[in-house]
Amino acid sequence: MRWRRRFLPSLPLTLAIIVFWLLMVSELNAAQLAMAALLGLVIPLYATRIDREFARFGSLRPLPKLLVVLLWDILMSNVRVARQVLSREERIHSSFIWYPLEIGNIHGITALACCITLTPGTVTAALSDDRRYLLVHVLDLADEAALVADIKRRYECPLMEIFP
Amino acid sequence: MEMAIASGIGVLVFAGVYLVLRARSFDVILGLTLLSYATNLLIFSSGRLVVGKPPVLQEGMEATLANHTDPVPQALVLTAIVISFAMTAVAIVLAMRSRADNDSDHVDAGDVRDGREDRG
Amino acid sequence: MSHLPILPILIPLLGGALSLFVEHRRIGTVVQRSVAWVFMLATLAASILLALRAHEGPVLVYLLGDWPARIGIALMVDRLSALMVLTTSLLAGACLLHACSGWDRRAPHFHALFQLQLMGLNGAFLTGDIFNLFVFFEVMLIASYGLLLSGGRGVRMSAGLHYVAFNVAASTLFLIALGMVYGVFGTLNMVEIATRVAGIPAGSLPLAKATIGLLLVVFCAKAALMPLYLWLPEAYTRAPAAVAALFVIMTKVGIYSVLRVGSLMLGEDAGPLAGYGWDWMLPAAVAGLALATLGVLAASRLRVLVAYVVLVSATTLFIAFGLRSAGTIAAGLYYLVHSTFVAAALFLIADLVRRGRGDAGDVLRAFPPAPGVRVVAGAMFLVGAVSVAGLPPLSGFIGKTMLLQAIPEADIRWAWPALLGSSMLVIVGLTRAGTRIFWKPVPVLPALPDGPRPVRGQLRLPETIATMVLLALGVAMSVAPGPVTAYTRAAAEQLLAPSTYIDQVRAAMPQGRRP
Amino acid sequence: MLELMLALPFVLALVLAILRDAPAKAVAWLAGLAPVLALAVLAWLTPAVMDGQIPRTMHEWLPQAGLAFSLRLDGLGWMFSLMVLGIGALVVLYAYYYLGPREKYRRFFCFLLLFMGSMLGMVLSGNLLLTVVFWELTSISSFLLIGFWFHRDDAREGARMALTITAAGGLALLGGVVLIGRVVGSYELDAVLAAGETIRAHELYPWILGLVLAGVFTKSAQFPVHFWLPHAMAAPTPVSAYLHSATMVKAGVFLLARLHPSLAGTDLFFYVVSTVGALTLLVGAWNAIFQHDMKGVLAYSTISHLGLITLLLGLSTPMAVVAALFHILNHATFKASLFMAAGIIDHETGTRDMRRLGGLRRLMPYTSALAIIASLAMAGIPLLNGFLSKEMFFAQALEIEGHEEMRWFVTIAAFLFATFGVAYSLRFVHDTFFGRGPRAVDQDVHEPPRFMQVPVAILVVACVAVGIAPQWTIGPFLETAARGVLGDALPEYSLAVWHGVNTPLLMSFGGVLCGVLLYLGLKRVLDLHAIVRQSQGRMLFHLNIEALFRLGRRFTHAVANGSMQRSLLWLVLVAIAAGAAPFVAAWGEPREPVAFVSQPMVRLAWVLWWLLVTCALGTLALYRYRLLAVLVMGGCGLAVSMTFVALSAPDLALTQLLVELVTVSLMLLGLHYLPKDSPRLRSLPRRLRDCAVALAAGAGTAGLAWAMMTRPPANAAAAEITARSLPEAWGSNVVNVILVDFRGFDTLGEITVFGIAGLAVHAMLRRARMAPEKVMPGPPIKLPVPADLAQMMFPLTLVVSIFLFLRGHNSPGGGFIAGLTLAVPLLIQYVIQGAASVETRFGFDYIRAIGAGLLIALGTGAAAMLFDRPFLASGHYDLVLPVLGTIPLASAAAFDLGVYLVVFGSTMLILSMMGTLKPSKTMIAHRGTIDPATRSALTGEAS
Amino acid sequence: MFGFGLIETTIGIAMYVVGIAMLLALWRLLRGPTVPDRILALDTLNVTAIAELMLLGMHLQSAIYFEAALIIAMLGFVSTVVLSKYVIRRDIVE
Amino acid sequence: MSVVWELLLVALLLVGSFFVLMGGIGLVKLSEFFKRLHAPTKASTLGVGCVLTASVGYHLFVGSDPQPRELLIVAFLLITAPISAHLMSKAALSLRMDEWPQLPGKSDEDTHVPPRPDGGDDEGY
Ligand code: NA
Ligand code: NA
Repeated sequence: MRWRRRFLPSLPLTLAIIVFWLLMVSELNAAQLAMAALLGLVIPLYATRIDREFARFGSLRPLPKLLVVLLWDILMSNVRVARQVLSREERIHSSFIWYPLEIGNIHGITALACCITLTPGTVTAALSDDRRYLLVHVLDLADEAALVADIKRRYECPLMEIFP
Repeated sequence: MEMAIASGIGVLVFAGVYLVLRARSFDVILGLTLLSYATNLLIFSSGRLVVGKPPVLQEGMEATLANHTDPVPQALVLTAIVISFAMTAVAIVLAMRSRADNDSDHVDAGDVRDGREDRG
Repeated sequence: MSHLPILPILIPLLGGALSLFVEHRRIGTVVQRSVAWVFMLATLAASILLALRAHEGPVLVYLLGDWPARIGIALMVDRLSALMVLTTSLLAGACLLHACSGWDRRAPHFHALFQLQLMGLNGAFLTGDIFNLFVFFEVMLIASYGLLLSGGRGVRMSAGLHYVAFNVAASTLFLIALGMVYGVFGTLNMVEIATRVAGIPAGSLPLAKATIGLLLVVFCAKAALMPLYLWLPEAYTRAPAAVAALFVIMTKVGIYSVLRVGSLMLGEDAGPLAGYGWDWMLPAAVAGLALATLGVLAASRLRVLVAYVVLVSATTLFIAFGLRSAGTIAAGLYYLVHSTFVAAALFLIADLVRRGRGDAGDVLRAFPPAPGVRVVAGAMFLVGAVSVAGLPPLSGFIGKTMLLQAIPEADIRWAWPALLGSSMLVIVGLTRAGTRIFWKPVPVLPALPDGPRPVRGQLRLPETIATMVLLALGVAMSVAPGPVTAYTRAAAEQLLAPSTYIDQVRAAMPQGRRP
Repeated sequence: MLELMLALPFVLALVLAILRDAPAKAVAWLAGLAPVLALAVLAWLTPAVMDGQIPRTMHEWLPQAGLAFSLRLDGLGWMFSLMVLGIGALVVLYAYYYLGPREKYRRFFCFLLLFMGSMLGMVLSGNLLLTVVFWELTSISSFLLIGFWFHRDDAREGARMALTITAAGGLALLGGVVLIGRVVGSYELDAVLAAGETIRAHELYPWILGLVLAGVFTKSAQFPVHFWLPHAMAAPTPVSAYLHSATMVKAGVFLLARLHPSLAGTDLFFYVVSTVGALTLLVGAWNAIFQHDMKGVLAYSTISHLGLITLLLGLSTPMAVVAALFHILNHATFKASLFMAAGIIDHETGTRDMRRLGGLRRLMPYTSALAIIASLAMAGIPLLNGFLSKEMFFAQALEIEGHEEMRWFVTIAAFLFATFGVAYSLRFVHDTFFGRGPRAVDQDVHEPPRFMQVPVAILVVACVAVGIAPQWTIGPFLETAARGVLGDALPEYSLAVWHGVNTPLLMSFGGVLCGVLLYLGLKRVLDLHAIVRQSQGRMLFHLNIEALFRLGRRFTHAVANGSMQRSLLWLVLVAIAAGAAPFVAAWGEPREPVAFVSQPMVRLAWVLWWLLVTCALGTLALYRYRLLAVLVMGGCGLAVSMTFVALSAPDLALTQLLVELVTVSLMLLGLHYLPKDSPRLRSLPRRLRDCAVALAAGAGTAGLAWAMMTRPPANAAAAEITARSLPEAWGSNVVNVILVDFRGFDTLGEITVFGIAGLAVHAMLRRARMAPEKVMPGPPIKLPVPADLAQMMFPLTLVVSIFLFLRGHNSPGGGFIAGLTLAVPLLIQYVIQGAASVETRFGFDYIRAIGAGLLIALGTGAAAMLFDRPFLASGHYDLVLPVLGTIPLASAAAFDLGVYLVVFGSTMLILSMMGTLKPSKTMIAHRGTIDPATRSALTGEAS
Repeated sequence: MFGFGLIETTIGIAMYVVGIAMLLALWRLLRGPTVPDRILALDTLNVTAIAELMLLGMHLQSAIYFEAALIIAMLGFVSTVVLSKYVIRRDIVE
Repeated sequence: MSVVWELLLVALLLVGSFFVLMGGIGLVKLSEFFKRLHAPTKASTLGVGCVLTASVGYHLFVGSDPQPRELLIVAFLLITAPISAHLMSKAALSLRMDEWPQLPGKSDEDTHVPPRPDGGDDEGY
């Protein structure tokens, strides 16, 4: 384990790098595989110098569902936002809300913030100093409690499983 | 297309020269940056304008200028971009230092402080 | 094959790169200076060999990357190039010696910047490709910014801003001209351009003229020809002594480029472009000479005065080269070499004075230098002033006499009054400066509390030797001018026969490739 | 032998310069050795010269310019050598006693010997250019001698004045000599003297004459540039005795005599030279009467006598020339002795002011006697040498033929010369040696040391001897000298005291009588002592010189006031002119239509055009609000990059984009330390002017670009490069191949530039303490969410960077782009995490990276040299490995690695230096923190 | 090359549409009124430029424009970050 | 190329460019910064995403670039978009402190969350 920590600090990163490389070079052969593996081994060692901590995954099981939900949400809310943009502006009631966080892992918070931002209609504006609240700007706020609950259910809960 | 590029160069030079003639170091640097855009476009256009024929050779395509645009001006522009970038960096730092040391960002701060904005 | 032509570029580059590795506090000055000197001397040796080789006659062509000159970059070394490189190396040696009296420790990266500046200068003189010339111009310039600003503060920074901004603007213009050159001629090799100039179709003639006109404007700006000289005095006077002395060669790069372009692209064989632009340069040179001379009179500080002396010599060179006869060019080249050494020496002397007079600096007012400095600095100033003013028996006189002799009958009526009158006024200015600085009594009473205070200036051996070396080079040129004048004469003839030059360059073939 | 003679003074001057701490006596002995030994050499050569031979010697100096070190000793040279060395020896003796115990003997004698050598060189020179060399050397060394007491204002001023005027004359002489060289084809004196006819007949003759005479007149203090001579009297008296009686001022007339055979004999020569001589003679003599300084009288009298000599040479008859030479000798003897006497008096009484002196004949009878005799010689009293030459002058004046008006003029001038001469001599004698005792001189006045009087005595004895028995004493010398000028045209003349009663004799007596009457009359009518005569020449000179300096100052300040704005304006103007001139000149000429097919607009070109133009103009409109300008300019950068993409230049687009990003970052980093806004420029004309200039520049550039693009391209070289790129340079991205192979040398220079930029920035900021313009109070902010994301990006960008690097040779990318691709994400880390946290974890020696990059690039290029191929010749090797297959290894890739390192190192060095500046506390306190009231002004907010 | 040019026509239309979006962003860039608005506009310009580049790549049937789009996507936000940081703190690198 | 694929690509392109345009329109039309912030960040993401997907398909079938490399662009966009949005809103917030909502459960004194970089004693700038 210690050996792995030392020479392979983050398996996800290594894998990501290998995939990245192979995607980029657009060819799949022994030489490129060797190169990808080499980079996958070397770069994380180097990146540890920048990274404070690598993300440790808990369970990856909720991930596929989360991605699908997210994709769907992006699609749907895009349509909604498009409608709002095209409609008269007076009907839009935008507002800030403080979203109370339950997730404590910083990577989880980041992922949640990403999800919120990527989903149209909401954008994370800030994280409170104690990391317990996210400031979210909502383009068209109907029901604050419902929105908070929605986010919690759709994103935060799966994320808490992924980033324990 | 030629007219568009030429007029674009002209507008960049116009804005750049006007800014270069200003009295404050930062404005001059802005002007020089705009001028470098114009310069890059001009050198680039010395190879004439060709759409969709990048000078990257591909198999099955003969390596002639019929299939590829003139690569030389591109190489020149690359060098020019790098060099003007280096110069801009030095100029910015120099402007900072000059401002810090002479307590004015007037381009002629060092010798004359007669309060007039422009002496050129 | 002989790699001699490229050595004056590569040696300083290597020196500069290595300097970066030895410039640590733990390593110490001795090692840094040793590295600097090893490469300096190697460059000097290469320059001497190169000059000897170039003097044999044929143009030395070095095809970089073994590509034919028309598609790659070629170094083309004729007598003129080699002469300039040798001059640069000799000057740089003295400047380095001067800097080793202490400035090199106060200016971060001095040795690296110095070597790279040398690389830029040599590259500019040796290259035969006009875009490569631009690149080396930039190497030279940015190294000069570094040398000017490293370790500096205060007014030097604002002077530096002026210098940098002006040069960046001029470089932008250079690039525009280069774009035009490629667009019009389809090549960047100067010899290739020269072969295409004559055949330019009538419809493209104004365009070609504008292109070369812009090039000349750039070179004249670097050479500080009127009215593009306004940047020079401040920059040169604010630079540290060793750097200011080295800068003297920088205006010469512009002049060299004018000569080169003039010889190849505006020479006898240039068809409709023959002689284009020169008609304007002569009046500009005369007007510039007048203004520079007035500047010598107006100078309120010794270094400003020397900066204007540099301008006087630059404009004198433009007159010499503008007349475009073998005699004037030969005389001009002699004058160029001489004025480089002497003006550099004067900058070093001015610095000595500045240090030796404490708070009074080099301001031209009655305040004596420290006694320790006075005699040596005064004697050196006398030699330098006599030299630069064109008084016998030193090099300035020989240069000026040869120039007067060579000026064609038709041009005597304006060129002679200009040259002689300017000499006259320069003498007046130098005399005033010299008497004010060196001929003031040491005050018996202690200075006023708020007035400038004299200091116990002491001579540092390296800087004294450096100054003396420069002056000695000038004196040597006057005692035995024969070899130098023979060389410059041959160089001038080579310049006036561009077709030979072109043929020799075009005959150079790659070794390991098909041509 | 001639070389030896000439070398002696210089060698001994050098010896003196080297000898430190030598006692005064030894110095004087050494100095005296020079003229004495040289005189011995001269004596050795004398028989030959007397025989009419001309000893010669010649060494090459600069044959191309006709400059040779040739010496010749003819009669004229011999006479002057004798004078220079003889009086020189006496002056050395005299000076040893004259100089005070605290004077710098070594320097004085060193300068004196230098001068002696220069003078000797001039009279011996057999090459006109060499003459000019020594001529100017006399100017320089006399400058040093006149300014010997440089702590005195008058000495400095006198020295400067003398140098200014004589050096100017020297330059004119140089011009004249070069013209002579053109006409004759040689500068050798023999050739020039033989070519008199040619010169006089040449159309350049007036110019030659004018220039040479300008030299002669300035040196010999002729009217109207005579005024420097009295001011040169600030020199120590030995110097005056030497320079202003026998040597320096005689250089001019020497040259006139020297070139007499070549130049004289025309009406122009006659009129100009004699008129100037006559005017000088009158002006000098008249002014001498009104001087109060003993040396002032002597100086003006010298001017007058030089005028006489010039006049005689101008008359040009053989007899006049003889008279001139005779007078040169006579004047040298009596004037040198008078100067020395004046020096003795000054030395003993402490003053030279004749108003304060008097009655010295009682106190110093011996000196007085000598001085009185010499004065009488100066006045032209019979039985003294001055009388003889004056008689000859009168005779010549009366014998002028063919120029009636000149005869009258010269005769009257001669008479007045005699009259005034007697008057000032009388005043000199009377005021100094007679009358009441020294007024206001409370010194114990007595005779000087004996050896100080010896030189005076020798000279006075010579005066008397010549005056009494001229034929025996001076005859042979004069004949030798005259033969040197006139050659065989030597006239019959008799050197006798008594020629019977004739007109000249009557004129002489009349002159003496009138002089006495004049002096007495003036004394009665005027209080001579109360007259203060300002030197008009000096005033004029000063006015002129000062006007010159003022003109220089004003002009320089008006033109070259150091303003950068003006520099740039001129650059733009000249560039516009250079670009437009050929088109303006070709306006209206018939033009052939150019076959040109315009490229159709790309689909997105309109968007890009609007983007580019709007952002450029937007930057211009917003430039005062700097942040906004930077922002809007970002649009320009994007538009340019997109244009490159659209026009088949992916590499360019990448580079431009990356550089753009870094540039924006640098500008913002810099803006932290600069004011946020530019002040408003109120002057409308100024704005309009700049606008017009900018418009012209813009229109001109656009026109040039258009004209260029519509010409048929000449791209044979590009075609060849494209074709040879793959087979010979093993790369299919031709742009990259050009960068690392065809034009790899450019790239080497380019990365050098880039590396130096990093070093320069480092050097400028390393120890700089800078205050931000305004400080945001409070601790640095934390950005956990962006930080986390950015962290995730970094390894991926590293992958992209490596990809771009490796692929650069075959598709867009390459070392430069890859280097920036690595640097920019690191910049993000700096921005989001703060410099301190990045630098502690990601310690990297950027400077060494630059060095290493340069070394790698250099080494790659130089590796080719090992294979005896030129620098940067590329190599290529296919490495075949099991499993992995063929891996192409190209030297170009190694070169690109150097590029990569330099770019990365330098960019990071710049960013990290700018990001980690240490603020100066005091300056922050001075500038303060952000004030809410100014917020909108600071960012250019609309509200 | 294709049986029917529908896709090519669509690419053309899309290029115009995205171009209009770019011009709209340009308008916001110049108009402001606040600095964050302009930053936002610049960011949008970058993103639309990616779309435009990809469309161009399709239009010209070349993958050569991929790298440019990649760089914009990967690093184009740098100016956004730096400018925002400047507005927040003045001192970009703390 | 099959008609279905082509129609799919056409649809993707149309949808993509539509959303890109929506982003632009929103950016221009909406009245206040935070509203505007929504339009481009989202619409562009989806819009560009669609275009990129279309590009993958197109190149795949034309054969000019058989790899789905555009996915990398999407990946980077997904990472960078939140960073940009986050920082831009922080920038906007730092200029307009008065509009901040109060943090639940906190009193007035310590509602300054996220911590104001400047200590809260000025109105930003
Ligand atoms: Na590249
Ligand atoms: Na986004």
